[in-house]
This record gives sequence, C-alpha cells and structure tokens, in this order.
Amino acid sequence: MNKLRRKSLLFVLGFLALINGLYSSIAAPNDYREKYDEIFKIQLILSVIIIIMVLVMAIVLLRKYKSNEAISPKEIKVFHNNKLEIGWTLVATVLVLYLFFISLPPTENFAAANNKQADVTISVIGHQFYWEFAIEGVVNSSFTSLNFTTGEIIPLVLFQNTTYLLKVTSADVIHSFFVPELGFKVDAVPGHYNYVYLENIQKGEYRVTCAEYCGVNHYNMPGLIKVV
Amino acid sequence: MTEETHEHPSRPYFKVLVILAVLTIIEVSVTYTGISEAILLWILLSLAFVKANLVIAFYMHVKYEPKPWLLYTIVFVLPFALAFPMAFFPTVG
Amino acid sequence: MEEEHEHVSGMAPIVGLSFAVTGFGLLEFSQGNYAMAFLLVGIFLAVVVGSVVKEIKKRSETVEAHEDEEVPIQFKKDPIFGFMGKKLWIWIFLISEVIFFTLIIGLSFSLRLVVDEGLGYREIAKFCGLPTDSNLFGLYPAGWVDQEGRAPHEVLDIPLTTLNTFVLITSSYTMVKAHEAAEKGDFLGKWGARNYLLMTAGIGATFLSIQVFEYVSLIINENFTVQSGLFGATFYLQTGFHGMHVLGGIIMILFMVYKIQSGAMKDSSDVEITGLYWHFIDVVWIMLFTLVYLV
Amino acid sequence: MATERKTTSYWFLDYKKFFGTIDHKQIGMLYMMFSFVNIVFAGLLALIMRAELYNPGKDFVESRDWAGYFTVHGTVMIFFVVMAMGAGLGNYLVPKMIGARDLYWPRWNNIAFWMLVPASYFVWSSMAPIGWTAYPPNAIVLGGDKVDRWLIGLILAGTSSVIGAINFLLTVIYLRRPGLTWKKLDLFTWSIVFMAFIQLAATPVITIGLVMEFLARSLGATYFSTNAGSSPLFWQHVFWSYSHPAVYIMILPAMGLTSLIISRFSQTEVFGKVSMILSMAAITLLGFIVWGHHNFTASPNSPPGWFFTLTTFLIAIPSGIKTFNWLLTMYKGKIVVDVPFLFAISFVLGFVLGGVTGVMVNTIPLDLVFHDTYFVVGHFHFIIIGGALSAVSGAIYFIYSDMTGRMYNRKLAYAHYIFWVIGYILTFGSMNVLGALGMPRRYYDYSVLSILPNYDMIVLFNRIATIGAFMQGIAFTIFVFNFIYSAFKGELADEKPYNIAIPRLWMTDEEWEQLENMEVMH
Repeated sequence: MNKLRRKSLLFVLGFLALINGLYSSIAAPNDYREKYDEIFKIQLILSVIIIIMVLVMAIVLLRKYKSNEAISPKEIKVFHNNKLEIGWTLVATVLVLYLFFISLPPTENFAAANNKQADVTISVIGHQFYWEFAIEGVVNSSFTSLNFTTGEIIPLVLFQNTTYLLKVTSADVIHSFFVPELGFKVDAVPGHYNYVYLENIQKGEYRVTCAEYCGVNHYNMPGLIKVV
Repeated sequence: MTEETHEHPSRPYFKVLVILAVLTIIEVSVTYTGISEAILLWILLSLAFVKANLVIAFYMHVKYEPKPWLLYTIVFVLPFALAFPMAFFPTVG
Repeated sequence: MEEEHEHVSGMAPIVGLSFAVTGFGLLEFSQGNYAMAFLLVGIFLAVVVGSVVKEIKKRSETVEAHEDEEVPIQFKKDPIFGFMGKKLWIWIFLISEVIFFTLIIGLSFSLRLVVDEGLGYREIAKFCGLPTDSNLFGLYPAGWVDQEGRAPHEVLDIPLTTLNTFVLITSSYTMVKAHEAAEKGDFLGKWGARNYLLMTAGIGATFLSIQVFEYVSLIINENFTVQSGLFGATFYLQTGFHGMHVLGGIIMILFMVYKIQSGAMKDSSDVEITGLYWHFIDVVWIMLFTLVYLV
Repeated sequence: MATERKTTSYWFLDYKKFFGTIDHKQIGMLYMMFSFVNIVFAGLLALIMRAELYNPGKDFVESRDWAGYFTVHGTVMIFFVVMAMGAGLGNYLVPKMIGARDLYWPRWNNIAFWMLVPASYFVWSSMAPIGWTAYPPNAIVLGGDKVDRWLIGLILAGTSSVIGAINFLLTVIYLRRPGLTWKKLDLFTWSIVFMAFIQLAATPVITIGLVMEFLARSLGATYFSTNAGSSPLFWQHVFWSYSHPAVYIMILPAMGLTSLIISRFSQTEVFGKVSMILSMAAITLLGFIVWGHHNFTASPNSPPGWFFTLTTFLIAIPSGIKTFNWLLTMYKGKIVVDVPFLFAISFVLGFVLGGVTGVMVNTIPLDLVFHDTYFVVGHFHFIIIGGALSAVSGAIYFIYSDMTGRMYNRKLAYAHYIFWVIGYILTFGSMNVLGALGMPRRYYDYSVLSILPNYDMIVLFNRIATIGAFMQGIAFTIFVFNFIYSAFKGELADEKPYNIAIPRLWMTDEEWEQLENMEVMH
C-alpha cells in the first residue's frame, strides 16, 4: 500500500511539474491569453489532483474491500458520517468560490470592452465564408479577408503600440470571430455588436477562424491578424 | 370527495362569475380612460391576477382541497418561478 | 377481456404510430400544402377519437370498473400527494402547462417590455439597477407596432374580444355546474352533468368561432399576419396556442359526454379532470386578454 | 422465477406483443432495443466523421453530408439513445424497485414508446446541415424540408417524453408498496423522479422554441429576425433553457444506476443517502438557471455572464459530493468485482473527467478560448459517453439475466469494458487537447489550421481521437454481439446471477422487510 501511495505521489508531483514547466516556457502574446494561461494552469493542477485522488481512492478501496463472498442481508451495514460530508461540502464550496472569484476580473474586463476608448475602431463583419474588415471613420477602408480571384488570405495589419476596438457583427448568419492564440472569441451575430479591446499584442501572425457553425464552408473561413 | 361536497352544499359559483364579469368590464373601461401605459399595465396586471386567482380558487376548487397552499405552490407558484427567469432573463435581464 | 390478460393493447401502438401522420401533416404544412396538411391532421384526430370511443364503449360493457380507472390496489395514501386521488395526473400535467404558457406569454411580453417605450420598463430597470438597454436586442424599432406602425389597440378588435372573454368565463361557469351536478350523481337529468357539458362545449365552440372570425378579419382586412413584426408574430403564437388548447378541451368534453351517454361514467372524477383543464385554459385567457389585447 | 422466464424470453418474436405490449418490462426492453438500433447507426455516423478527420483534407465525404451527419448524430444520440435508455431502464426497474405491478398507465406507456419511432424517423430522414443546436439564421434560411423534418421529429419526441414523465411521477407517487416511504425510496427511483420532473418542466420550453422556428420557416414569422427587432440570440436562450436541463435528463438516471450498482456490488448501503438525494434535487433546480453559460461569447454583456458562471459552479458542489459518496460507498464493504460494478466505476471516472473539464469550460476567461471548440465536445462526450452510457451498459449487464433468462458471456463483457474505457479516454481526452490547441468544432477539414504553431499536434491528436473512436466502435460491436448472441445461445442464468447479498431486483418479501427495518449505524 505504501509503495502505491509513494508511486502515485511521485506521479502527481511529476505531472504538476510538467504542467508548470510547460506554462512558464510559453509567453502569452496579449492580456486575454495571459489570463487564460494563468487560470488554466490553476484549474489544470486542481483537476489533476482531483482525478488522481478519485483514482487512488477507487483503487485503494477496491483492493482493500474486495471479497467475492455474498453476505446475508442482515450483515449489510450503513455508514454515516455527517462530519465528513459537511467537511467536503465546505471544501468543495470554498474551492468553487475561489475559482469563481479568480475568474471575475478578466470576465468583467472582457465584457466591459464596449466602454473602452481605443485609438482605432475596426468593424469586423462575418460573411459566408470570409471576414470583412473596415476602419470606422475612414472611407473606403473596407476589405475582405479573402482575395476572391487568387484565393489568397489578406491579413488585417495591426500596430503593436496602438489600441484597437473590434466591433464584431455579421451580415448573414451567426459566425464567431476566434483567434486561438490571442485567447478570445466573440460571436458575430447579425443585428448585434460584440466588442473586443486589443492592446499590446506581441508581433506575429495570428490565425482567425470561425467557431460557430455557419454553413458548408464553416471550416474554411480564413482570416489573419498580423501585428507589426 | 363526496362527503366534502356535502359539507359545502352551495359554493359561490355564480357570485364568482358575476365578480369576474364585473372585473372584466372594469379592465376594459380602464383602458379607455387614457391614463399612461405604464400605470395601466400595473392596474390591469393586478386585476388579471385577481381574476386568475378567483378562477383557480373557486372554479378549480383549490380552495376546497385539503391542502390548498401545497397544491397552489406546486402547480402554480413553483413552475411560474422556474419559467419566469427563463422568459424574462434573455431579453430584459 | 382476453386482451388484458395478455398485457397487449391493440389500439395503443396505432395511436402512437399515428403521430407519424401528424408529422407528415406538419411537413406538408411547412411546404405550403395546407389542404393536405389538414387532411393528414384530420386523419390523426380521427384515429385518436376512434380509439377513445372504442375504449369508452368497451368500458361501458363491463360492470366492474376498469383496472386503470380505479386507483390501484397498491394505492396507499401518499402523505403528500395522496389527497388528490385520481385527478393527480391532471395537476401534474398542469405543471407542464403552467410553464408552457408562462413562457409563451412571458417571452412575448419581455420582448415587448424592451421594445415598447411606454410601458416604463426603463424607469423600473434604472430604479432597480438593472441594465436599461439590453445589449441583446440592439436594434429596436420604435414601439410595439406592426409593419404599418399600428399599436395593438388600433389593430385588434377589443369589443369583440371582450365579448369573447365573457363567453369563455360563462363556459367556465357551466363547466363548474357540470362538476357540481356530477358530484351529486346527476348525470343525465335536465340540469345534469351531460347537459351542462354540452353547453360548455357549445360555448367553447362559440369562442373558437369568434376567434377564427377575428383571425380571418385581421388577416384579410387589416393585413395583420405572423410577419407583422414581433407584435404580429407573438400575437398569433399566444392566441393560436390558446385556441388549440380550447379545441383540445372541447374534444375532451365531448368524450365525457359520450362517456356519460354510454354509461361508462362511474364517478365524477373525469368531469372534474376535464373541468380543471378547462378552467386552466380560462386562467390563461384571462392573462392573455390582459397582456395581449388591453395593455 | 424459472417458469416466468421462459415466457418472457422471446416474447418480441410475436408481432402482436411486439407492437401491443403494455407490460412495463417488455416496453422497457423495447426502449432498449430502439436505442440500440439508434446507437448503432448514430455511432456509425460518428465513425464516418472521425474517419474523415483522420487525415487533414477532404477524404471521402462531402462537407454538406458531413454537416448532416453531425446534426443527426447529436440529435439521435441525445433524444433516441440516452434519453430512451433512461426511459427504458426506468420502465424496467422502477416498478420492481417500488414493488409495483406495472406503471400507472400501461397503455400510455406503449403510446409514448411508439411515438418515438416516427419521431426518430423524422430526425433520421432530415440530415439537416445545421448542427443539433439549429441556430436560427442558418437553420431558417436553408431551403427544402430538411430542417422541418428535424423540427417535427423533436416536437414528437418532446411530447412522448412529457407523457413518459407524467407516467413515472404517477407511478412513484401512487404505486409504491406499503411502508415504502419517500425516505426509504432508493436512489435510482429518486433519480427517475427528478428526471421526470425535468422532462415535465423543460420540454414545454423546447416545444415553444421549435414551434417558433417551424413557423419562422414555413410562414415567415419574425421571431428571430433582426429586422423585426428581435435577435437570433433569442433562439439560443430558448433553446438552451431546455437543452441544459436536458443534459440532466440524461445524466440523472445514470447517477441513480451508479448508486444502485455500486451499493449492490459493494454489499453496503449508499454512503450519505440523504445528501445524495439533496444533491440530485440541487442539480435539478440549479439546472434551470444555468443555460446562459452557453452564450458567454454570444453576448458577453447581457445577460450578465457572472451570474451563470456562479450558478454553474454551484452545480459542481453536489456533483463532487456525489462522486465522493459513490467512492465511500465501497468503504468497509464486501466488494464483488463483476462486470456491472466495473462499468459503474467507469461512470465515476467519466463523470469526474467530464466534470473537471466542465468547470474549465464554465470559467469565462477559459471559455473565450474553449467555447465551440473540441474542448466542449470532449467535455460533454466524457459526461454522456464515458458517464451515462457506461452506467447504462453496466445496468444492462446487471439486469441481463432477468431480461432474457440467460447469462451474457463474461469474457466478451470484459473485452467490451477494456475497449470502451480506453477508447473513450483516448478519443475525448484528445478532443480536449485539440480544443485547447484551438481547433473549433464542426470542422470538416482542419488543414486550414496549418498556420497555428501546434499544427503537428492537431494532426496527431485527431488521429488518436479517431483510433479511440474505432476502439469504442469495436467495444460496442462486442456489446451488441454479446447481447444478441447470449439471448439465444447463452447459458441459462441462476436465480441470482451475481454473488450479492441483496440484489434488490430479485428481492423476496422478507428481504424487503429486512431492508425497511434496517437501522442506520454511525
């Protein structure tokens, strides 16, 4: 039993070290992604602990109380331990509330995007099956993410030192403006604006995908954000 | 059930009908007085609430059941409480 | 009653499978073949009516009460729900219906609250600290109006509907009288349950005819359809569902009349169950009338 | 017992009984057969989809067909497999558990079952490329009758489930054997009570939504149209107000089955029964106010996301309590390790894996990445396949000898178990990884993601997922083969097929009394 315990402890510690190493080696390109990494790390570690705990409990209990003999109904025991139950209810509640409260500030931050003042407001319009970008207040600034004749992807070029407000909507069906590496997505809903506030993005190219099923070519709705 | 009915030989069904009719007339005539919609809404809602509960209490004879409040809560209040946020949260919440 | 011993029912699967016919009816409806749609739904209704009539006939032939008509042998008074006896099922069903109508009326009315400036939602929301402009519904048209800019009281015929309200309330009264008579054991007399039920069905049919008349005149004279903005769409959703429930109630009442006539009615609980359903429809109408027509 | 079995064995070969049976056990078996047929075909759809995703690029399915497959796969699996299994096992077990002869309305029970068959026909014939969520502008602008068929199928399925729910509630309220108070009621019956309540309360919501979408398609009604001042998001709210509680319709019976199996095979009573019941009640009620967590990215402001995050997090508490109660049920027991017990453990594993990923999806900063990616797909498949279907498989093995009078082949059952657990962990675990890497769901071809830095990993994990899916396919083939083969050729079962003290299914009157008089030890 001791051996098993030691092994599993080593395994857990090793796994946690791996996660920690994985996450400290990657630099997040912007705020959203940074918060994502931070919270995901916490949750992943907690999850691994919980999963291992459940597995260990199951295996240990199974080994200890395994017996293939039937007992008579009279011998059936009922165990009851109110303290234990109240205890883990409280632990679970505290844990859950902790997770809730660490997720609150980034949530509010994301939701409050429409109240923020940005240098440039870019309207992003979803179409079947491409994106259309236009800088608000600049005439004829509109362009599509796809060159229809060559099939090339035209990037949306952003500057690192400028702040941007993306105003996302759709012209036909619901799409979702998803940039995995920047750690956000918002749905492009016809007749309705969703806002994303972007600042201080690291230089690089970030793929834009559509994350809400929008028709046959949903998988192929290309877009690119290039930060210089 | 039959014994209980004998205990209440006459239930005020007709009276309730008259009250319902009168309340309806009041409701309709209030709409012609030209008061602002916001106040009208609350007057009409409370009148409708009274009417609905009259029907529930007397015609659906919840009032005469052995456990009226339990029945009222389980069938009307609880489902209403469940459905109300679903109905109003998406749009006005 | 050989069927019963074998635990086999001939009608049940036919009724269950006949829902396919309704499905095809709805499918025809969606493709615009209305005649075919009504024919198919009619076939479905005929199957249902036929099977119920057959069932009632079978029960009228046996002296002892049918097994699932009696509260079963194992029945033990449940400490919480036991007092309701046989009518428990309709109360359980009404839970579902309360949610159904709360949602239909509530969803429609919540849409109206944010659209209709006059109702004062914004003031209340501001007072309660709620968001005053819902981000969800960004592009409101001004007010709760149809495509030609008419408010509810300009489109809808309120005197006619008031009359209709009286009609429905009266039907509730006759229904409750039917129950009273049934409890006294008076089924077939001049002022017995049967006649009161017939009266109720007749008044309910009057209500439905007035509603159909209203629909037709709205569609033809006022050009007010489901496409007339949210107002039109929700109007037909709410009143249409209510009308369908009235239709169901009338059919249920006619079954009860047939049951009394054929002698299969053993006690008053069936009349009571029908009555509860009917009164619930009345309650729904009271709320609908206020929120759809008057406000 | 033995004589009774001979009559129940091949009853379904008689067409009169097959269609007209009003016996709760037989209707329960019909439900199970129905969901077996559906799971085989819907599973095949899943395998086709996974096979297409094995390699990036277009292989052998067209994109439009592929979209139809995932719609039908999702809808069928939810409404005609897992929910039908819940109804079937409820039918089979509840009357036995509470000592009733049958359900309260045997005939309506039959009607409710046969209504499901046309419903499944309509859904199967639709193949609508809309996704099982049928979000409006897309679902409304599509021509043809595909979406209409889908809507009609679901309306019928909903009606059937309301009838079933009323029937279950009436049965549990009125037909309990004397002395069986609410407090003594076992956890499976409780779970069916809560399931029935959710069906009763939530189905009207989806019916309204479906009718609105139906009218919007056929008559051009403007419920979701932007021009009329409404919003497509309106549908999302209505839809999820039903569909989130619907998840609990699927998982609650599985929880009940797990409690049943673990306590029977550990030969103890369930640890903390009261808290188990209260947890289920909490899950049921909270389930109605969490739907907004499906819309975090659809409208980040309104309704307020934090409210739904909080309520959803609160659901984690009763779920956690239940998990640890199941585990502690084994404490100081005499555990008989047999097939059903292993499947119940597999449920706990799937439930925990799905649970922790569920907490992640619910955290808004994480949801901004995970929403509508494979992470979500992995999460709910862990719950539904790893969780609910494991418990259901275990329960079917548990009652197999009672159903057929014969014993299944244990070796095949162990093979099923091993392929199943490894398969689902591989598939849905790698789906979670794929989601975290940024692969959105419902992607027919992921070669367009090649600009992402982790593209190699995306390809790799897609392949692992496909391999895992085929392992599940093998597992299920073994299951179905075992099920059918053993029904005809298996060895005859003993009266009590497992070496257990109180298999409540086979209890005598004395055992009932003993159980009822049992005192709680502290």
